Parts: sequence; structure tokens; C-alpha cells
Amino acid sequence: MTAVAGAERAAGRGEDDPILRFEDVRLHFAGVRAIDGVTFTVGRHELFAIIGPNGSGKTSIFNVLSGVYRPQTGRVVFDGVDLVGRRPHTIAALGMARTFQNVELFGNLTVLDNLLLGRHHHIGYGPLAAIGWLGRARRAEIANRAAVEEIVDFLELERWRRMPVGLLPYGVQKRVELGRALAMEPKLLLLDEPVAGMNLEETEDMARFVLDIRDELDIPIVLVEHDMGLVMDLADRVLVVDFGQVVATGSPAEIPHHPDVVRAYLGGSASEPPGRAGPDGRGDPPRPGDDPRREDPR
Amino acid sequence: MTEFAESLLRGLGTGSVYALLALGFVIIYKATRVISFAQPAFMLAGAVLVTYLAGPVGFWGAVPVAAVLTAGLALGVERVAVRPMVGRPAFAVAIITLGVDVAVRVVVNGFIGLDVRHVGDPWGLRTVTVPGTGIDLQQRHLAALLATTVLIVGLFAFFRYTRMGLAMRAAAYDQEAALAQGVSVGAVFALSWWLAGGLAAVAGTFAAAGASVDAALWLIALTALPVIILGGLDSLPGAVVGGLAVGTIQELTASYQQHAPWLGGNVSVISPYVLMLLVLLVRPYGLFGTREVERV
Amino acid sequence: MTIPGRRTRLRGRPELHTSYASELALFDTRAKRVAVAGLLVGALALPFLLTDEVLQLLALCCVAAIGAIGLGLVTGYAGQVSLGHAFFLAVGAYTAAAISGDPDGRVIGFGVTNIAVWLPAAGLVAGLAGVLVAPLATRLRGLYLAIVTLGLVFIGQHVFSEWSALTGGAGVGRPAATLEFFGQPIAATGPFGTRDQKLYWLMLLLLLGFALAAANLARSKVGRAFTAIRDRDIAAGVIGVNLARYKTIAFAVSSAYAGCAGALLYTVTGFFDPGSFSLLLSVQYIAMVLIGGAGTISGAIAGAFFITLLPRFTRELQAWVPFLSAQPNEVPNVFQVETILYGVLLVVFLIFEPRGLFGLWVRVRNYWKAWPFSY
Amino acid sequence: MLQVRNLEVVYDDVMLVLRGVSLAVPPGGIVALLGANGAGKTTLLRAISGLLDVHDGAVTKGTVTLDGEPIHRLRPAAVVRRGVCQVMEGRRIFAELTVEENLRLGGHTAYRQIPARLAHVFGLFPVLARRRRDTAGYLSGGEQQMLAMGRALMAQPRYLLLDEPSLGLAPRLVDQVRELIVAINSTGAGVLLVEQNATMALSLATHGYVLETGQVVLDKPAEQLLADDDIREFYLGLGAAAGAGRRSFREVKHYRRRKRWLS
Amino acid sequence: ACRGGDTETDASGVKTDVGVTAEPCPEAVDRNKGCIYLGIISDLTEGPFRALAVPITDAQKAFWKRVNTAGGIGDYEVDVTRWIRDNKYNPQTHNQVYQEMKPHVLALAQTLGSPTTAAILADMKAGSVVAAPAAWTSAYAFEDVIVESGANYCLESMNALDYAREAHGVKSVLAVHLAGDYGDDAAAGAKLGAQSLGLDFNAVKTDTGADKQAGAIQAILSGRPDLVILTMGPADAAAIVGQAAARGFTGRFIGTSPTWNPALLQSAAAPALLARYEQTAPWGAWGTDTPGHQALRAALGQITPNDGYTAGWVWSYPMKAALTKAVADGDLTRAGLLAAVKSLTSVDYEGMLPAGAGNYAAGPNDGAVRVTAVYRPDRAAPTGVTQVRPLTAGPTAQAYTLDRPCYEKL
Ligand SMILES: Nc1ncnc2c1ncn2[C@@H]1O[C@H](COP(=O)(O)OP(=O)(O)OP(=O)(O)O)[C@@H](O)[C@H]1O
Ligand SMILES: Nc1ncnc2c1ncn2[C@@H]1O[C@H](COP(=O)(O)OP(=O)(O)OP(=O)(O)O)[C@@H](O)[C@H]1O
Ligand SMILES: CC(C)C[C@H](N)C(=O)O
Ligand SMILES: [Mg+2]
Ligand SMILES: [Mg+2]
Repeated sequence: MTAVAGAERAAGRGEDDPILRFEDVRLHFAGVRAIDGVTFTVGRHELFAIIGPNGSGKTSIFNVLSGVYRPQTGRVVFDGVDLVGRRPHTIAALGMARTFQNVELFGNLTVLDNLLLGRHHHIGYGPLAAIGWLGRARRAEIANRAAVEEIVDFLELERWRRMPVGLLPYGVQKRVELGRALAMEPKLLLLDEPVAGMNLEETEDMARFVLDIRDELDIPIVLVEHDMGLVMDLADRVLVVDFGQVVATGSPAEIPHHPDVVRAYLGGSASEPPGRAGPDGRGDPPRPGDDPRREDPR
Repeated sequence: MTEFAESLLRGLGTGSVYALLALGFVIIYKATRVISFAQPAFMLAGAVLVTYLAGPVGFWGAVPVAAVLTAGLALGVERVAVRPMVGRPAFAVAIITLGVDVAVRVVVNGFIGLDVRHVGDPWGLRTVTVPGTGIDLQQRHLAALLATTVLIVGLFAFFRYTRMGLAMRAAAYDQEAALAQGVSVGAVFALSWWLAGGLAAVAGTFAAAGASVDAALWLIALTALPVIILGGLDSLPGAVVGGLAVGTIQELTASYQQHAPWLGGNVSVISPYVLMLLVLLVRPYGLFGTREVERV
Repeated sequence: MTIPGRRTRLRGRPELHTSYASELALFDTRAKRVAVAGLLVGALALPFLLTDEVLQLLALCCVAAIGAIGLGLVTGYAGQVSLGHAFFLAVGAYTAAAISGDPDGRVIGFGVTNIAVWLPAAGLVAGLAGVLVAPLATRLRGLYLAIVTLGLVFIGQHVFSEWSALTGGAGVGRPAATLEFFGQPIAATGPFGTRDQKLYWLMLLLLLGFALAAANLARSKVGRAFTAIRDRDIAAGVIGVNLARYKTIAFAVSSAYAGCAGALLYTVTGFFDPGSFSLLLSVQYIAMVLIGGAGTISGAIAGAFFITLLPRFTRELQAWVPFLSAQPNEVPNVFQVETILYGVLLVVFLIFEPRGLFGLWVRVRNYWKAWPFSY
Repeated sequence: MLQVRNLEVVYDDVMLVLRGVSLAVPPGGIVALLGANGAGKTTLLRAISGLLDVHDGAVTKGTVTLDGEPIHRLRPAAVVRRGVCQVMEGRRIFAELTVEENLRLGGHTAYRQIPARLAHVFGLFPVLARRRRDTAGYLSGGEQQMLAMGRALMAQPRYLLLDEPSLGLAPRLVDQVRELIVAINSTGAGVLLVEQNATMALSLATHGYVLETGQVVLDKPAEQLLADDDIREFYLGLGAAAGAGRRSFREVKHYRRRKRWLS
Repeated sequence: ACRGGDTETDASGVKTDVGVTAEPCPEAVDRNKGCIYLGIISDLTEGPFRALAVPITDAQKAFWKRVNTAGGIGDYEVDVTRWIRDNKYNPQTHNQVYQEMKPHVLALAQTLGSPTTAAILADMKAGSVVAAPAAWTSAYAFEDVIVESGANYCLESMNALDYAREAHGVKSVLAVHLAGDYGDDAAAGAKLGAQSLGLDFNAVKTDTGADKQAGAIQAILSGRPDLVILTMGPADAAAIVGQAAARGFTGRFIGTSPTWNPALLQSAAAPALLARYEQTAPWGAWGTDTPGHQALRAALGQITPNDGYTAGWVWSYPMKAALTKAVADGDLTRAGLLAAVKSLTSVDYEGMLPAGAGNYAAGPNDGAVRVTAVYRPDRAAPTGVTQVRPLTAGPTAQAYTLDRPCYEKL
């Protein structure tokens, strides 16, 4: 972790030269306003979280960012380039990588091949070279194979290298997907619910990897997650959306107290003052900062 | 003008046969996501059965009996060759139906024997004149149109007023989830094949009415392929509209192709495919097909 | 790692690689190399053991395999189901036949009989045709694409039977391309073997070349992109795969393979008519890919051999099954059974081994790997 | 009473996944089933609702009985008709059908009640009412989860099997799901709740089971489970000592050692 | 290894190579005789001419059985049952099965279809394999290895035109035909005939399949010719005649062989067929009274009559003559058989074709048979047709010089 990056993160707010500028974007489907004028920026060293109720447009924001959806209005400036109207693969080439809410791996391929696919546009040879498998193609494959191995190492995937990802446990699949995104050597990483459906153990592993990515690789991250414990522990800044609109932006310390956030997202019971409620703390009102999964039973 | 009107009516007549055929394809597709290439064989089988039955029980008795028997044959095929493939890639199943088609047709050809056979329909090639217009219309086309209308109304009512329509679509999309809702997926599959078999038999009969049954009759069923794509693979109304459109375009091209001799003889044979291509360029899921949900 | 003179150390550790290069090699284990070499030697020696007629059939198998590999690339790897393969085979066949045809004959011919000219040309023209079709693939999905490509076959058949200046017309046909290499007839009976022996060798070598190229393609960046498109196309786009480009490449390569196969296919029999390029032909190629095991090169080859040899095999049945009549006027007769069997084998095969011949092979291999602890 | 006795399940004739699991859901009770990924929870639910076939799985030993009647050999439709409904893992809604069609399909076995149940479900989930004509596949993840729950309710189950219903839901909705389970339960339906969110599950349940590699390793009333040290550490993320709070994810510096009850 | 073809000489001094054995035939009448194997490649299951091909094959088996019973050919009997293969009317399949049987047969007793036979012609010529075709393309007159019988499609159409002008006074003619050496040949004959008779001529190509005749029907209706010459399968012909009549066409039809099938009289088109259809044929139908026809009927016994039988029977005579000659010449090798064919100046058709037919030595033009009979549908007749005019060579056909295959002139 560099000192500078740390300092900036500590400041927590946006910067003059953000990596991403999302400006007044609107995305409507027949009758549904998935994104309805959302604006935010993400700093170059930031871990930026987006939270919001189900259907509030978080995944849609990611889909706009990665070019899957094309917004009706608004600008999306990524590292100085306007993304609107670009197709997914060109955006990927600009250095935008993401994971998906429902694992979108290539199930029949091995972990290695999935990761290599992440390096698709770092491998520069054409079909003719591929047919011959000589010179450039061979060298490129070998070099990228080595690059992928670093990711395998980083995410502790050694055991599963050669297994078709479809056969792997869910938690590992999520990790492979993260690896695939990392293999793209992104300038910005988008994570859509990276710990949904994971058990505690896997969640903790994932949290560790996310922190490592930021600290060791210094890649800015946009994180969408419903696990409030994770979001509040990791994020530098949190954006709350509801019905496609921004409800609030702020630090993890402020957000849980924002009345609109409580109303729209955290739920009525979460409005009371925070407190680390344990199972034995029956009757102790839960704190909004807590993972609601772990809050008090009634 | 008369010529145009007559072509149009002929087109609707043959088109309604295509529609019947296409309905069979669509029903199976709706329930199983498979294009059954065995439909041509069932159509041929149905027509051949009618040729045998028309003698003893008369044409009107033969058609329903042949439809039920063919439906039974389809049911059997479904049990033996398709059911074990539940949950396998649709295209593998499609190839299986191709194998079935080949095998069934050989057996049916055996029953056709060496001579062409006749369904013994009461219409032959007689025509009626639309009063006051001088437009001639073949009785068999009228009959096909009527029969198709009746069957289609029946089918739509069936799907509208029973749970089966929905169950079929659900089973096609996700068999396990459908099972979990209490849908008997096996019954849904069986029903779809049963219906498709019966429809094929009726279609075969009308395809052969006024003409004859020989081993090549099955080729007519292939025209149902552009029809279903044109209408949208999973749409019953699409099958009907597509069938009529294809029948009409075929007859119209046949009537007017002489003005474009450079297209070669018999362009009407490929006109359905050309029409299909043109429609798909504008609507990738046909006229009424359900868009595949793509979401990440 | 390797100690000189003690190379045998690695024998028992087939998964152990000392460099990425060796790991990425096509035949990465010694067992594979030995097996492939053995197979190759065996295949090359076959002409000394078999009759000309069988060799001719095997030559056809080799060519069919080239076509099947091509379809395997677009359908098995890239997941774009194409029923239009017959059309591309036709484009290749006619390109080659026209280039090498007799300029004074009944049909178009340019008299360039060198295979080094007409074979690449056939591939190129068919490949271009594939490129023209590819935009459809980016718009259409699944069976829609399948049926539309089927339309291509019908339209193609119409054009080919009408364009009799090129094709000779339906029911007439034209001679196929001439097998000649820089003035040397390749397949003619001579001191070094009969026409069929040479034909077989030629086709075998060509198959090897095409198979190797396809295998390379499949394990490369391009092959991975194909599989990605097949499995999840949106995700593939998001990680940087240009869908349109790779679908186009898939169709181009596949069609080029088909074109070359088409060009060669009819040189074996010497003659072909436009009626050949029917739905049935497309279906046979799809069947090859599926029966062999979609998504593998060796599967496509096995499938091609299987489907091509099947009719020959079912014709032999007559000697084995006594109650079958060999006379066409009796029922059931071998001719009916020949056709039924074709259908039934397709069905049975796909029901019991949906992964195809390749799956069968995997089973056998696993059985022996586990031996003697197999279940 | 829904009872599982000594159940053994094998996939593909070779993979033994459940090895003698016994468990009971009393009428009107809520029973939580916890366990790591791959422990066999989903498999157990499949065995109960008759869906093993689809996955080449089979019950090789033991029984599942509903009020004494064995049901593990029944077809899924028969199981549903007897009032046992499953909400499958991963929602499994029919993406190409509309919201309402999905719900109607849930009422497949009780189609006479469809209008009434539909109104009931729309009452519980107003979002679904608003989007009843929309294609279900375009709903957001959470909306889809609601739809899946609503669909199961359409059959008016006596026993509801829920496979990770809180997956991917926003905190407020997790609350809602919890309330919903309570509501369903209060109408007399027994609930078997499979959850990764152990806190939520145990807060509702009267009884809990912990499944590890195909065997029940803990089987206690919910309060006792909440007090169990291992449960606290591995399922709730709390310090082992009673009263200790939740650890911050930032503090988890070393990847956890994997502890198993049986190994 | 076994790529045979070594010449041997048998006890009586006859040279043999491929397809002739000293062992008796599998179904030998006299087990002391050797066996000549002839191949049959026919359209037995799926192809468009199956209804004709099966009777043709049957008749050929009966024909050769009769030959064997009568003492065979020299010291040999002839087997046509061991090597029967289905070509599905597909040239590639045809070629494949031909390759399969080539090492085992001396010659082909039948190679059915024009496009299919074209696919093996070069190979046959290279290997001196003689064949009796089951088709009547005019090109066969130019091929030594092919022993064809009867008037070709081209001459048959000319005769049809001569007849129609005489009998019905037609002034315009439209040829509706399948593509290829078969359909084109007939259409070319019609065209050449029309030219020399000064009739209006048009041609339209069509495809196999009753549902694919819409274009042809439209052409008939808009052209309104006096005569339509049909060259296609029976079901297609019925569709055209029936529907054109139903839509008000009043001209006449003549189908060239093998367009007829007796079952058409049960079809919806029957009234139209009875009223305005006639059929030409290169030889007398099943019920004709010649020694050959009598032998045919006796040999086949109780079967549903069909002129496929007649054709298969007639087509076998030249092969018998050639084999007999080759044995007489002491050379039953492939080359010997071809030499025998080339020197054959007449074939005894037992009256089924006029005397002088089967002169393969005379060259294409002089050797050509030019007679055609005309029939009309008749429910009472055994094969559904009664003769209107016996075998006659019309003036046009007689005057025509066969200098190259007719279809090249279309
Ligand atoms: N392709 C589409 N067509 C129609 N509506 C869509 C489409 N994609 C998304 N929507 C709608 O847009 C809204 C926002 O969806 P989105 O997936 O972005 O929500 P989300 O915030 O990610 O929710 P969750 O937390 O449940 O994943 C939803 O109402 C959804 O139904
Ligand atoms: N169809 C199948 N064929 C073979 N093995 C299977 C199949 N389905 C599941 N398994 C295996 O059975 C074991 C139990 O799986 P199951 O899905 O029941 O676990 P689970 O406890 O529900 O896990 P999760 O929390 O991930 O949902 C796993 O090891 C899994 O790999
Ligand atoms: C006798 C017929 C089957 C021959 C066919 N008309 C042909 O020339 O191909
Ligand atoms: Mg989302
Ligand atoms: Mg589970």
C-alpha cells in the first residue's frame, strides 16, 4: 500500500481527476426506470460501494458501465473516455473489468482457460498465426500463461487450475470470476455482490482478497453488495440508490444513520443506535452498521 | 384481378396446410425447446393411414382414426427416443428426431408400396365459384381452410382454458423448476407430441387431398420450417400467420414468376426461405416469437 | 530439472511439466505422442492391407473429416448451429471444379488444374461466403440461426441447379476438380501404387494438416474466444471478446474448411451434381459433429469416419443377418434396414452416449486408467 | 409431521452425498438447516420433493415420510399435491414468462384457488403486483427471489422447503423474508429453512440441524445452537466467548483455518 | 493385396477375369456350371423412381432365372442377386456402391438413372465395364460400354409430336420436364421435333414433388399450348394434369416414359387424365402379345402388372446377347465382353422390339431404335393403358440425325 493512496483513501472523498465520472445517466426500459439520473465519481484509489434495495438499479449501473446496456441520456467518462455507445469489448479493452451477480463463468473451460480469457486483449495475434502456432502465437500464449499463474497464486486457486469451473464449489467459482477480471489488468474493477450466497468462511476470504487487490495492486474498485458488514468494513465511500435515483452518498460512518437510507434500504428496525448485537444479546437492538443477517432475532 | 384473387385463395388453402404442420412443430417446441424433425414422418404416416382406412371406414372416419393412431405413434416415439434425452442439449434431441424421421419413413414407405396412393377425399379437384365474382376456388382448399380454422380454434381454446399451455412453456424453460411446481413434465411432453402427431396426420391428409400420397410427400413438411421461423418458433398465432403468409407468397410467386424468368424456374419453392430471411432481418425472433431473455 | 541420461524419470509423471512450453504442447504427454505416432504409422500403412474400394471409402472419410472439423469449429466450439454446411461445401466444390475444369467443356472451366491453386481458392471463396453469412449469426440465436442457414441450403440448391453453365444443372452435374500438382497427376495408377492408394494418402495427409491447424486454432486465443461465445456471450463481450469479429472468424474458418472439403470430396468419385448439396448433406455433417462429440477435433474426425462408413457397414449386414432379405421386393429387406439402421444408430448413439464417440473414448480411457480398480 | 429417517442419497450411482440423515419438521414448526457449501442441504431438499431424478440422484436407503406416508418414491407433482413445496436455490423463476404467469404456474396443482392466492401473494409483495405483466427475467435479483417465494405460496403448502431464501436480498428484504416466513408459519405451515445466513435462520427456528459432508453433526433447539461455541465462530462470525461482538472484516488478516466437525 | 483382375482360362478355353467364377452361382440351377456375376444398382428405397425400380429389378431377376433354366450362357449361369445395391437416385451413392461391387462383377445388369449412371461412366469406360442402363438418354448411343434398348427420350418425344399433330392437329407445344439428362433430353427432342414440324415451342423446367408443380401449372395456363409434353415422375404428372384441368386448361398432354403409373387412375386427376392424357412408350406395355411379353408374364406369374417389369425385361436382352457372343468368342473378360458388344449387330428381343434393334456395331445414328408406341389411360387394361398406336417411327424421328446427345441442343 502506498502512503499516498492511503492518505487519499483516508480523506474518503472524490478527487479532481477521478477514474470514473458517471453523469446524470438515465436508463429506461419499457415502463421501468432502472437508472433515473444518477451521478457519481470514483477516485483513482477508491473502494466505492453502491448499495440499495433490490431492483434499485445497481446492476444496471454496472451494465451501463460495461456497455451491456446503452443509457438514453448521460455521460460516462472513464479515464477520460466517454463510454456511452461503445460496445462491451472496446470498454473492456479500455481497462474496465467486472464480476457478475450470478456467476458468469465459462463452465466447460478450466480455471486456467477462464483466466486466460480474461487476458484476451493482452494476447495480440490473429487467427492465421493461431493456426500455425508458431513464433508470435506460441510466445504470446506462453507469456500469458505465466501471467495467469500469478493470479492463480494471488487468489490461491492452485488446487483447481485444471478443473472445469462448472464443477467447482460456488465460493471458488466466485473467486475464479474475480481472477478473470483481474487477469484483464483493469484500471477499474466492478464487483457485483461478490459474497452473495457464500458462507462466513468464504466471505472472509473474499473480503481479504478485495482488500489485497486494493492495497497490493492499487486497483480502484466499485463494490455492490448487500452484506452491510462487508460494505461498511471495506468501503471508502458509499452511494445509496433507490428507484434508480441517488438517495445519499457518504462515508460508511454516516450512511447508516441517513434516514432515507434506513427507510429505503436497511429497514425499520435498523433505525435505532448501533450496537454489536450478538445472539446472546437478545433484546439488544441491532445497529444499522451491522450486517443485518447477523442482527437480532425477535 | 381474378387471377390474383385466385392465387391468393389457393395460397390460403395450401397455407392452411402449412399452418397445421407448423402448429405441430411449435407445440413441441413450446414444450421441449426442440424442433422435431420427425414431424415429416408423422405427416406421411398419417396420410398413408388415411389411404388404408378410407376404404373400410370412409374418408370422414379415416381422418380422425388416422390422427389418433399417428398421435399414438408420436407418443411412442416420444417415450422411447425423446424422453431419455430430457435435459440434454436441444440440438442433440433434434438430431435424434432426425434419426426417428429416417427410420419411420422407411417403414411407412414400405406401406406405400410401389404405387402412389390416394386418401379418397371427397373434393378431388372440383372447384366452386365465389358468387358474383367469377373467382374459382378449389373445394379442397376451402376444406383445408375450414378444417384448419376449426382445429386452431380448438387448440387455442385448449391452451387458453387449461393449465397446459403455461405448463408447457414452463417445462420448456426449466424442467426442474416446473417439476417443483407440481407440473408433470413427462405428461407435458407426451401431450405435446401427441398433439403434434395428430396435427401432422391431418395436415398430411390435406396435403394429399386432390393429389396423391407417395414417398416424396414428406418434403412438404419441410416448408413448415421457414413458417415457424417466420412466425416465431414458440408462437401458435405465429404458426398460423406464417403458414398463410408462406402459402400465399408461394402461390403468388408461382403465378407471377414468369415475369422474372432470370430467377429460374420454380422460384416459388424457395420463396418461403427468402421471405423468412427478409422478415428475420427486421425481426430476429420472427413475427411473434418470444425474445430470449438476456440479462447479466 | 531433466537430468541428462535419466529422461525416464518423467515417464511416470505425465502431468509434470518443466516449462509452460512443454505444458502447452499439443501432444503434451509421452503417451499421447506415442499413440499419435502409432496411429499415424498405422494409417499410412493401410493401403498395403486394404482393397482399393475400401481405400477410396477411407479417402472419402478423410475429406469428410475435414468438413466435419470445420463444422465442429463453428458449431461445436463457437456454438453457432449451422445447417448450412452443404452450401459451403457446394461453394468450394464448384469453385475448385470451375478453376480446374476443361475450358472447352460443357460447363465453365478455366483449366488451372493445379491443386495448389484450386484448393486454396475453394477455401477462400467459401470462407468469403461464410463472412457474408456471419452477420446473420450476430443477430440470430440458436435454432433461428439453424433454420436460417438451412434456408441457405435451399436457396443455394436452387441457384446451383439453375446455373447450369457452372454446375451442369440438376440431374446432369459436372466433373470434379482435377487432382494434379504442378503438372503431376497425383492420383493415377502407376508404379508407386494404384490411384486409390495415392488418393488415400493424399487425403490422409491433407486431413492431418487441416486437423493440426484446427487443433492449434482451438487451443489458441481464438479457440478460447469461440468457447466463451458459446457458453456465455454477454460475459464474453464484457471481458473483451469482440462477438461480431469472432463469430465472423468462426464462420469464415468453418466455411473455408467446408470449401476445401467440398473441393476434394468429389475428386474421389470424379463427378457431382447440384442435387448433392441438400439438407441431408448438412444433416450428415451435423451428425458427424454430434456423434463424434461436439467441441473436440478428434471427435469430429471420428464422427466423420463413423457416418461415412455407416452405410457401407449396414450394407455388409446382409451377410451377417440371415433373416434379412437381399431382394428389394421382399420386406424387410437389407435396403430398408440399411436406411433404418442409419436412423436408429443415430438415435441410440445419442441416447446412450450424448458426448458421442469422444465420450465413449473418455469412458474407455478412464476405465483403463483406473484398472484394475475399475468398477 | 415431515420426517426424514436415515436417508442416504447417491448421485450418478457413485457419489454418496447424504449418509444417513434424520430430521423432522413438525407441523407448524420452523426448522433451520445449516451447513457449509456442498454439505448436502440442497440434496436433502431434492430428496424430499422428489427432484433427485433430474440430477441422476437416488435415495438408496432410508425414508421420507409425510404424516407417516412414505413420499420419497413419489413424483414431484404428487409431493406438491400433498402440500410440500420447495423454493429452489437460485430462484429458478421462468425468465421468459411474465410475473403473473410464474405465479399462476405455482398454482398448477391447485388451480381453482389461483385468483384468491394471486391476490394474497400480490398483497404480500406489492412489487410483484406492479410488475405482473413484465417478463420475469428482467426483474432484479431480489425481485426474482420474491417471485420465487410467491410462486411457492400459490400452492398453499403445508410444508415449505426454502433453499437459501435470503440470497442476494437487501437487508430490508431479508427482514421481510423473515417476517414472511413467520407469517407463513403462523398460518400453520411447517418450514424447513436452509440458510447460509445462520443468524437469520436461527433467529426464526425452533430447532436447528447442522449438516457437514452429508451427516447431521449437531441437532439442537435453536437457543442451544446459538450458544454453541463452534456455531458462534463458524456460522455467526462472533468471538467464541459469549458476548463478544462481530469481528470486522478488516481484521481478518489470515485466512481462516478450515475446521470441520468430522475430519 | 487383393486387387484382383488376373486373367484365367477355364476348362473349355474361355478366358475370364473379374466376376466370373468356376464355382456355381449361389442359386444355381445346374451346379456344374460356373457363375457370371452381374451387378444391379437401382433406386430401391427412397428415390423418386422407386416405384419403377423395384419391378425393373424383379423382372431382371426373372429374366436371368429364365436364361439359367434354359441352360445358361455356355458353361455359366448368370447371377444378378448377389450384387444388388440401392443408389437412392443419388450420383455419389451410385458411385460408391459401384466401387463396392466393381471387384466382384463382370458387368452391370442394371444401372438406373441418367445422372447416376453419368457418375460412374468414366470409371466404367476406364475399366471396360459394360452396363445395361435403366434409362433412355440419347447420350448412351455414344457410349460403347452401355447397351441401351429402345428409342431414347429424344426420339420418343419427336414421335409423340408427330402423333399429336396427326391425331389432334396441335400447333403449339410446351415441354414440362425435370432437369438433367433425362428431362432435358425429352424436351430437346420436343424442341427439335417442333422445329421440323413448324410448331410453336416452349419449355419449362420443374422439380420432383407434387407440391412443386405450381410454376409449371402456371406456365401451362398462361401459355395455353395445344399440347404439353410431360417428362417427370407419375405423381408430379398427375398433379399437373389434374390441376391444370381444374383451372380450365383444355389442351392435351402426352407423357413420355416413364411418366405413367396405373395408380394414377385412382387419383383426383383421373377424369382429366382419361379425358386428355396420352402416354408414349418405347415398347409394348405389359399386355402386348409378343413372345417376349408372353415369356415375361409367364416368368413373373401372379403380380400386379406394372410396366416397370416390362422395361426391366427388355433391357436385359442385349446383355444376354453380349454375354453369349463373348462366350462364343472365347473371351469372357471385361475387355472381351466389351469387344463382343462392339461387334453386336442385332439382339433378339423376342419380338418386343422390331427386328434390327440392338445394332451396337453400327454407331450412334445408324444403330438407334426409332419406334414409339402411344397409349391412353384405360381402367380396364392391366397396366391402366391401352394402345392407341403400335410401335411406329414417325417421319421426324426417322429423318433426324443423331450426331450428339440431344440434351446438348436444348
Ligand atoms: N433488460 C431489462 N429489461 C427490463 N427491465 C430491466 C432490465 N434490466 C433491468 N431491468 C429492471 O431495472 C431495474 C433495476 O434492476 P437491477 O438489476 O439494476 O437492480 P439491482 O439494483 O441490481 O437489484 P438486486 O440487488 O436485486 O440485484 C429492475 O426493476 C429490473 O427489473
Ligand atoms: N447432480 C449432481 N451430481 C453429482 N454430484 C452432485 C450433484 N449435485 C450435487 N452434487 C454434490 O453433492 C454435494 C452436496 O451438494 P448440495 O448441493 O446438496 O450442497 P449444499 O449443501 O446445498 O451446498 P450449497 O450451500 O452450495 O447450496 C456436493 O459435493 C455436490 O458437489
Ligand atoms: C427408368 C427411369 C427410372 C430413368 C429415369 N427417368 C432417368 O433417366 O434417370
Ligand atoms: Mg443486481
Ligand atoms: Mg444448496
